[in-house]
Amino acid sequence: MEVLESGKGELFLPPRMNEDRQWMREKKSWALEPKIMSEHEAVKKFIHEGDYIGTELYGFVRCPMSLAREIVRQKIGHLQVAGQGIMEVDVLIAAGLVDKIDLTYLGYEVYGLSNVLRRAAQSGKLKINEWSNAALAWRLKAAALGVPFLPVRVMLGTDTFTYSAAKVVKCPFTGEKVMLLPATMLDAGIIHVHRADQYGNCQIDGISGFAFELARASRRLIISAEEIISTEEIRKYPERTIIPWYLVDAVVEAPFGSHPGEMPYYYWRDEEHLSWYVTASKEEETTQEYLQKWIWDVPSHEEYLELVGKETLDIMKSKVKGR
Amino acid sequence: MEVLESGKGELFLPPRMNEDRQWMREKKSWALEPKIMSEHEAVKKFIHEGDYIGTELYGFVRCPMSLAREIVRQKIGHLQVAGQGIMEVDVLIAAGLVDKIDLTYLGYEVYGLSNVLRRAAQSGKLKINEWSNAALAWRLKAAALGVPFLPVRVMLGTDTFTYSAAKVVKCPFTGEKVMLLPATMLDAGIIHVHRADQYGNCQIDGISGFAFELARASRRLIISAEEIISTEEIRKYPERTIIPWYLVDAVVEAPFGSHPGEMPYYYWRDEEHLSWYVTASKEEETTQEYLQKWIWDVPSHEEYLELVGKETLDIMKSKVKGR
Amino acid sequence: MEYNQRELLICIASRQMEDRTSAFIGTGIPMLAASLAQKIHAPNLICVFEFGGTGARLEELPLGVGGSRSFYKALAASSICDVMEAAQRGLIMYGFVGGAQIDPYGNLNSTIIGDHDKPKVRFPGSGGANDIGSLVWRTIAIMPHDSRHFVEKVDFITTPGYLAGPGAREEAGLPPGTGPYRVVTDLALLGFDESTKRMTLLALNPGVTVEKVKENTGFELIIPSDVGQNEPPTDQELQILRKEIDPTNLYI
Amino acid sequence: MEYNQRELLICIASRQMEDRTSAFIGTGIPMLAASLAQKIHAPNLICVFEFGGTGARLEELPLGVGGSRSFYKALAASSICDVMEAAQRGLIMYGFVGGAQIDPYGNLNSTIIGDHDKPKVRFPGSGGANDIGSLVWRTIAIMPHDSRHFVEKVDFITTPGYLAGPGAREEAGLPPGTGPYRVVTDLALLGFDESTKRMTLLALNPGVTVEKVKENTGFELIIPSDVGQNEPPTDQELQILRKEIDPTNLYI
Repeated sequence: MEVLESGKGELFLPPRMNEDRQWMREKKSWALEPKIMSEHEAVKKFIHEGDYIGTELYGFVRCPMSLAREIVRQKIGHLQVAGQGIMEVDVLIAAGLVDKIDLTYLGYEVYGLSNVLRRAAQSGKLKINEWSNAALAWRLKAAALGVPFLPVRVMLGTDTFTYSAAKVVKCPFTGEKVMLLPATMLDAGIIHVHRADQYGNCQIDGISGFAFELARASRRLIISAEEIISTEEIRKYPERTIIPWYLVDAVVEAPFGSHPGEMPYYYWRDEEHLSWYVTASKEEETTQEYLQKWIWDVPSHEEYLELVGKETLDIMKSKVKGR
Repeated sequence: MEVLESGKGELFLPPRMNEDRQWMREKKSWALEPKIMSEHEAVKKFIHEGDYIGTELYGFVRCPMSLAREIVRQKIGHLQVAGQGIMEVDVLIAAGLVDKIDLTYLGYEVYGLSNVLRRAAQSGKLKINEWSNAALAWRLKAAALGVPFLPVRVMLGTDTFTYSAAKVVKCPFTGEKVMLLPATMLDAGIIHVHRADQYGNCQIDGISGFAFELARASRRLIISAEEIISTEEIRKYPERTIIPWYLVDAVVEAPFGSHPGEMPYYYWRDEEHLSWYVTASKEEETTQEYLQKWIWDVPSHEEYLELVGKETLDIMKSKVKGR
Repeated sequence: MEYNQRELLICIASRQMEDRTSAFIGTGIPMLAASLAQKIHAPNLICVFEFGGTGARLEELPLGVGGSRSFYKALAASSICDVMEAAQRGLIMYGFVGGAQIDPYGNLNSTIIGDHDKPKVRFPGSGGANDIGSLVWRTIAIMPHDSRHFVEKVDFITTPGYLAGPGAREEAGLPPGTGPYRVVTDLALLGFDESTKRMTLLALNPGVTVEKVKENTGFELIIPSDVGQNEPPTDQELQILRKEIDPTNLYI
Repeated sequence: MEYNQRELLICIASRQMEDRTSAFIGTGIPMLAASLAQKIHAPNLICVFEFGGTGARLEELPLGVGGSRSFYKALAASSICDVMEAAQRGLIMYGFVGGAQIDPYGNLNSTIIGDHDKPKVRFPGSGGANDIGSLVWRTIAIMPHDSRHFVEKVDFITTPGYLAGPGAREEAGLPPGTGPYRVVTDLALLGFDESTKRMTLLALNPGVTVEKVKENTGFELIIPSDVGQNEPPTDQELQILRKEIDPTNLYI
């Protein structure tokens, strides 16, 4: 099973299974201890300059926006990011905090391209490796499995592969070419969920995106949750625990944590706010004005929500569809 | 990434990704069409002589025992089996229907060893490859991913590996040895669930064992369910659909389908019946008497339940614990 | 009935899909096309969204591939890995792709123009496009038709078409039997020649000439002798599209 | 208080486990040992069952590793892959193993005696044992102590101990830092010598002599100068075991 071809991208974060195992042994506790803290404390403690981080799901949907804003607020720089993103990765780049990105897609969906990415990439300042959506999710899955790589059948034959850090080998069972994706065990992951208990047992309603994989592919894991629920409720439906407590380092209570994005079954997205951001992001100056007004001038998520206004939030709640 | 070592077991079912893809394209329909049928019809249609089959979970717990009995009833022979099993695989071997087995564990847990396996193995008639529990589940997972193998860190250095069909290679990213497990895309899988709709959308309560993987690693899939529920109920909780309809070929309504095993939250296991089986299985003759009485002399699952008796079943129901 | 170009694109795209199959759906035109197909000729065409929504009731148009509408009253709401793995197993028949450039073999660029490390123009990147182009049986590209988009050689192959031509996908390790199926544009419907794998004109949109298509294609297109004509949207198509699928004119 | 051999085994096994960690639990003695540890010195020791149950309330003893009691009011009820992958990532500290044979390096046989393809005796096979022996940080073997079970060379290495000795696990590709930790028997508590990785006598059960252990071990055991004594079960241990953990005498 010789390596036939290697992508020429630098592997920002090589698989390091044995070091990761050691980390899990030393740093993760199975004790049932309360982990609730403010987003300020959680980010300060668990996200460090130069970290390789990942966020889930994406800027418009069940996204840890309040945590992403807190990273911007604390200006934690030289980050490397696993980037399937919309607004959450966009604000990090806009604030000048990202050096390298394992990118699959950064854009605003129906609103078009990301001008923030465009400026950063075209200036040559942002180092970019290319991947597909599934490839990034599968790289996290490999880490979640505790193995150095996962064989897949995408990216083959394309420049997306050439500018990645994947490898093509011949399968020793079938003789066919397969793509090997290196595992990505993040330094830190941030995930927003519907409900968590004080220890970090998490429930998600609707699609789970890549929360399962990202939680298991993070050395440090910060959870923000719309609601904190009792552990008795968790124990009643143990099959609903998609992220168990022993993976979690911090739990932040963050109602409307996905704003201006939506939270399925809880609230609808704030189109008006999104269009402000999309418009602002067109120019560097107005982008910085947006960051100033909505992040740097607002010391916490609670005050951010005050700035958004209860009336707006109530409308978002009223617009959401049930089951 | 050269192959450093190969297990000397014959690969009973080599990965055949492209043929499997073709099968999925031609034989699987996304149409919402009713698939409810009797276990007789389902097994007749979808399990064939010589098939490589798999069952989930295992003989004492949420196991498709009614379907396993139906295979015995129809005497579908020369089977190859992915064997993590207790009573469900035991009865197939006892009935002389199994030629080859990818085995991880066959025993009766607290009741001790399987005398059925012992007789079959010691006679040299049953061809056995060795695997670990996780390895068999991961082989199904590889198939579920649609890839020819999965790298793992078990079985290394042992005779379990020597008598398997796995391969050891050097990881091209870390330089370390990893075990490659070949994917197992079954000819047919059988799974027992708590609830399914008429199209085959399935819900499971509690642990899901390896149902997710086995469902996705089966060319043909028969579901038996304690209850048939409406599709509206499925649509209300779409995150609970662990097996979606397009994977399913047949849905069999089978209350107490796991008997004499338990069904979490629904009914407790029938210890008395289990001890009859364990005792009977000690000798070849009494084993055959058991099969005669409880399978061949009983034309259907309904009549099997009648033979067990409503009183016994009610006791099993009353003994189960809630959430 | 009168119609606009977008409605025409949607109708033509929708006619390409068969019943009892599945389609990977992105937001916008593909979703409207799939909805229309469901209501006209393919009631059992199932929409799959890449973050896990499968078989949703698309009563309101999803605004994103992971939004709540993509799994509203769905039959399953799973995960990106689950649906991508279903595609990898060969279960997804159709997928929609697009980009800034397409070449004669249906290769698509949605990554960069110019040098990768300091590009002239940066686009969003692959997203799910490379996965769809690699794994589904038939991709349908929806493109504006001009020589800036239809080029001899793309700056960057984000999503595989037939790569360098016949046999190239298989040689690269991509699953056999997959590849570009149709290209739907504002001028025409295009397919791919069985033996050369090069783009072929299949049918002209109403009022469009072969000459106009050629002028707006930056490479040599195969023009068969029997070029067809795309029927304009029928009244039934337009009515369903306007009244049932996009009554608030979000996309049309 | 009086006690039987099984109670002694359970108590000694339970004392080996630390708090705030996790243990892969099989039915029988390991489960009782873990329950006892939870109630005495390790309240935050979490039981993980290989089919997905994690952190259950073990009010009634599970009869199997996938049964409903293994996830009764659990914190999570996932799947075999999920928990095995947690172990592969290094999250599970302890795991219990057993078998028909054990050798000086802690290698275990639970597969066959004789020739593999036509064995003299067939046992159940690996089950989760190989996974546990490969992936958890510390395995604890529970064995009957006699020269039929303690052999110079096992007929078949089902579950890896230290294989051929120092460095052999790492050379085979198994995760560094893992391996056999303790062997609990009806005669003694055994460990493994740091440098040779061979089995070492750590402590004698009440009333057992070094000579008796040697006689019942089919290979040369390292006997250090400071062999300890296992304390008999305390009254507290026995009371909790009998009244709270196994009040119906299912296992003890």
